[in-house]
Amino acid sequence: MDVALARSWIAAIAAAVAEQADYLTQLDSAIGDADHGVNLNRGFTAVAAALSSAAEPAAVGDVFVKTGTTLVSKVGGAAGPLYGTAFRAIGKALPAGSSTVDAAELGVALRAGLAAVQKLGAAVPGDKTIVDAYGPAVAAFEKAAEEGLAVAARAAAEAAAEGMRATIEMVARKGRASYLGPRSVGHQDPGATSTWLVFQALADVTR
Amino acid sequence: MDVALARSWIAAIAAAVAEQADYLTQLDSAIGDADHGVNLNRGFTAVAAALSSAAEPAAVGDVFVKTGTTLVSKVGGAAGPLYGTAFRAIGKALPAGSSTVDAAELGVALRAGLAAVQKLGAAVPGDKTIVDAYGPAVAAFEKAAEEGLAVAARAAAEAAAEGMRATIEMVARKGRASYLGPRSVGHQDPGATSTWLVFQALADVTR
Amino acid sequence: MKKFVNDPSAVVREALAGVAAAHSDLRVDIEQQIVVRADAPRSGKVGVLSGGGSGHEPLHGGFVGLGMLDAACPGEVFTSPVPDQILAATQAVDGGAGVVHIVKNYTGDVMNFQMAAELAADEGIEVRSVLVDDDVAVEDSTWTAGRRGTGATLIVEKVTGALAEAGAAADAVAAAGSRVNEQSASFAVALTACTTPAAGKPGFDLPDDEMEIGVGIHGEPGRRREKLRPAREIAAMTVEAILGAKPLAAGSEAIVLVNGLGGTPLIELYLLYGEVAALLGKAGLRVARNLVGNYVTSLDMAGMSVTVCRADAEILRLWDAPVRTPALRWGV
Amino acid sequence: MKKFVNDPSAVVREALAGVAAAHSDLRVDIEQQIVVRADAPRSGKVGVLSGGGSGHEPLHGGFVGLGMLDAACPGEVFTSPVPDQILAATQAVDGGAGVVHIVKNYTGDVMNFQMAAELAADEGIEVRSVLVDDDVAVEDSTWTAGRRGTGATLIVEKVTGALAEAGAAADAVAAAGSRVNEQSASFAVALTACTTPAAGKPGFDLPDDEMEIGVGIHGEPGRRREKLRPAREIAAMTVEAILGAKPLAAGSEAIVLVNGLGGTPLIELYLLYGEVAALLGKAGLRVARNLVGNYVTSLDMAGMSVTVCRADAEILRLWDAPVRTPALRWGV
Ligand SMILES: Nc1ncnc2c1ncn2[C@@H]1O[C@H](COP(=O)(O)OP(=O)(O)O)[C@@H](O)[C@H]1O
Ligand SMILES: Nc1ncnc2c1ncn2[C@@H]1O[C@H](COP(=O)(O)OP(=O)(O)O)[C@@H](O)[C@H]1O
Ligand SMILES: [Mg+2]
Ligand SMILES: [Mg+2]
Ligand SMILES: [Mg+2]
Ligand SMILES: [Mg+2]
Repeated sequence: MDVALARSWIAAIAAAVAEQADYLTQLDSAIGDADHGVNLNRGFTAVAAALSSAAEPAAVGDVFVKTGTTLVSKVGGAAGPLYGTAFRAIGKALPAGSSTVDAAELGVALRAGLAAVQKLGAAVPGDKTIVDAYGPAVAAFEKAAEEGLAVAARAAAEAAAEGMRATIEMVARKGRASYLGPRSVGHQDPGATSTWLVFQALADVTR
Repeated sequence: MDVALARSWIAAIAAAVAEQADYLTQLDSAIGDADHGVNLNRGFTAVAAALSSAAEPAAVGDVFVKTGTTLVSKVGGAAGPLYGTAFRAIGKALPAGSSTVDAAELGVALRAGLAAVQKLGAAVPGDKTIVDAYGPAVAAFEKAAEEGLAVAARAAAEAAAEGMRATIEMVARKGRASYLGPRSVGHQDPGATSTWLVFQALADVTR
Repeated sequence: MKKFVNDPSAVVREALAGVAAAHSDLRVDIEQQIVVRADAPRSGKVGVLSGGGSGHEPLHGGFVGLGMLDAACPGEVFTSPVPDQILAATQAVDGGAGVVHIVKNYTGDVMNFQMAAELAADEGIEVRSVLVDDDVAVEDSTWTAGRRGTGATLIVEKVTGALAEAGAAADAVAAAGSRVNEQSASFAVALTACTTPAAGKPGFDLPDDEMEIGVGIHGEPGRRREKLRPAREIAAMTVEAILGAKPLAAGSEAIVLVNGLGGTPLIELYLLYGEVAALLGKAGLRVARNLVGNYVTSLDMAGMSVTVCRADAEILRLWDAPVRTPALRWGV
Repeated sequence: MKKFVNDPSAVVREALAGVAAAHSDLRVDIEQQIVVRADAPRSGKVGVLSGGGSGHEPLHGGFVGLGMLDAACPGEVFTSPVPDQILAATQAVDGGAGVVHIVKNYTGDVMNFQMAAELAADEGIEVRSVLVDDDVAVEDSTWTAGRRGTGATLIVEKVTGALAEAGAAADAVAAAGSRVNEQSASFAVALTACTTPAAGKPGFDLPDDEMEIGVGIHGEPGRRREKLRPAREIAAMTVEAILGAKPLAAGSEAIVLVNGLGGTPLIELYLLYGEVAALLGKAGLRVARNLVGNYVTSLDMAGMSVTVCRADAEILRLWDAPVRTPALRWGV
């Protein structure tokens, strides 16, 4: 992955979030406060603007750090710090200054992003959160990394989708959905859904 | 009409108002504030209680004065003072102390009631108010009075019904419906409707 | 019907029980339905009394207290109080210097207060009445019931209450109230109808993309219905109606009330206030004082009214005077 | 969608423009979305700052002023503010004695305030945080996000603000806030869902004869749904939940808030207060102070919450201390 591809990934996420904003908000309406799509869309619109206005970053990691920093300062809510911290961690875990990174290096970085999310939010698998899509996605990516970026990305997207669907049956223990207790069952988690969009975007741009 | 018949009339009004309370309120909902049936029902319930608890009045006029006084102190809104004053005026216009009154005497008293309503409320025919049912009713009653109470009462009830229906096409110039201006057209006036109930009750008990 | 009530016909009395429990500096007679300042009557002080149908809370009970009303007599929901009740309140606040009745211009209110004033006169209490008819959505005419009393009632109550507190005579108190009324204009727009506890369903149906223009505070439909528009345009229409109907000369100062009708959240009222203040500024009026919130309501109606009162130095001084009531409080 | 707005995504900023126009004793930075007391920072005084998603007005902006908050940072509707914004507000109120953040316990609020506190520390500003988690409809557990912060936030803000105004140190201010939180419990019931400007339609459907029990203030569904019942029974259920969840010992004094969620008229809130006060009295609590009105809202949701705070002499003294803010004002 070079800098251009990193930027395409972020741009593809922004496009997917914009397109699916209403869907994400609707999911959040059922078990949360009806703002997840609006929040992420505001954030990624700002990210797209920040990336296109700034000079081309020299390193792949810089693209992700910039993405994360912008998300932190524009999104708010739970998703802002979580996704923001994740992208900042991904960017910082990549080899400093490298203008290209390979699939293995990206796998390490994605794992660092997951760790940052879990450190910040204290969610474990099964809590019906971002982690339930992110966790399987990273595991699948790592497993397929030696087959190259495209294959790894597709595996990650599929695993994220599966993890996302698995949240339907879960009782939420973190985030707003946890207030509903058993009533949260039967609804797909909005954050797990946006995480799937993130990995699907990676699969799309690396295809 | 003797004291017992006067009491039956008031009891019949109370029954009709109770039965039609929702209908009156619904009419008032369209061009007013949705309380006419509730107001009159509260008032006539109190009247019925007052009349049954008190000793049998000696004179017919006393029945109506008591009715009016109770309405004034229980109904509120526009209908309370108007109906209250009307019944007080009717009672006071009847020969003092008489335990029976004839149709002609009642006609004079009903006319006095109308005059009191118009003095208090300043409504003229065509304003879409109580007056539009009460006016024609009194005129018909007076005209048929020499044929006896039953005939006069039936004529009054019919004229009241016609006057009530005629309010549908009127633009309100008094009461809350006047705020709607031309939008008041097409709706039957609640007060004219309750006035019809009053005269229909008289026809029913004198039949 | 979605309301926190027990028995629809007991709502007013049960709410008064809550007022009594909440405010130890008010005297509440639940049977008579009157709310009185604990220290009333004050000898030599003009009593200021207001009342009307319930459903407009905090008007009027929420404005009873030091520097504002001496008593309120709430009728049933949307139904004016009855003469006996008004008389009882009048007697409760009569300190020998006369009592001022503040009456919103509705047929029922006018007649019931009129009858009560006559009863009070029989008891030797002098009553002055201030009629409030500020709603310019309704055309003024001697052939009709005339304009309704709405938002300006609050300003009339504040100014008369302050003047009475300062020891003015009944005539002066009433005159100041009438002056505020003449110099005030209001206009309201609703997004939904309200539901009275007794009726149990909304007074009218309003499609999801329409609004009622020129509504009152009793759930009645407005003068006309239009497609919903952005807040900015609604504010402009409202300000235009107000400035078009009454000569609120450019260059003068104003007290402005952006009032919610009960179901509209404060965030929207502030947004509207921003628009209204900008428009009034452009028209050359200086907003000297303002109030943004739910003060003169219509049960759960989503909607708002704007009231503009041209204010001279005396009115501003009386507006600023100390007030301590459940719903309005400053300076003490 | 029936709202007085222009552009759904500009609601918060446009409402802040209205706040700026309405309140000359507040400094409003519309771009940064912060509301600050005009006299901040005061040298040597602990700054008290709160914030959270918008849509709960008057919380928090309406509580900025003498004796309460030094600043508020409202996020987008139902979305916690972002770290930069919180940092800017923190810097604006830092008088050198440290700043206390009042944070409602939501994942987003906690994380964003935490990040802001770290940024502030980098700038040499000492931040103490008070976490508010009073909503006993949610079970407390270390495995979950825990209890939500709702009505008690107002009491925490009032008490900490008064203590800071009196010159107390940051640790003492934060400790008092935490004590109020520990001694407070809230519970809410909704009759309708609310509609965010961005979503444009109600968050959930609630049949005409049902209510949501144990709702929060973000339009989320509650713990369970039941048939609508008389106000008296709803009050009983609420008081039972509150007294069952926290040891608010009989014989003690309490501050009680009967709070509207935005779409419930005051007449119903007073009716409920009457019921609640009677029930608490029976349980042996003395209601020393009360507040009835729309203070911690959820946009246009019809519903109510009850908050009971066990209050000792110090808390009552701080509650009674002078406050001058748009939404709460006494003693000055
Ligand atoms: N502690 C947590 N760890 C991981 N993800 C979380 C956590 N709390 C919430 N989330 C995710 O955040 C999503 C909600 O994001 P969003 O709606 O933007 O924020 P908010 O809940 O503040 O409104 C949830 O669907 C969930 O996936
Ligand atoms: N000035 C008036 N003269 C005669 N009848 C009137 C007048 N004003 C109103 N009414 C009658 O009163 C009726 C409404 O009564 P009601 O609903 O009980 O009182 P309110 O209008 O105060 O709510 C109207 O339908 C009308 O017939
Ligand atoms: Mg959300
Ligand atoms: Mg009516
Ligand atoms: Mg009425
Ligand atoms: Mg949110």
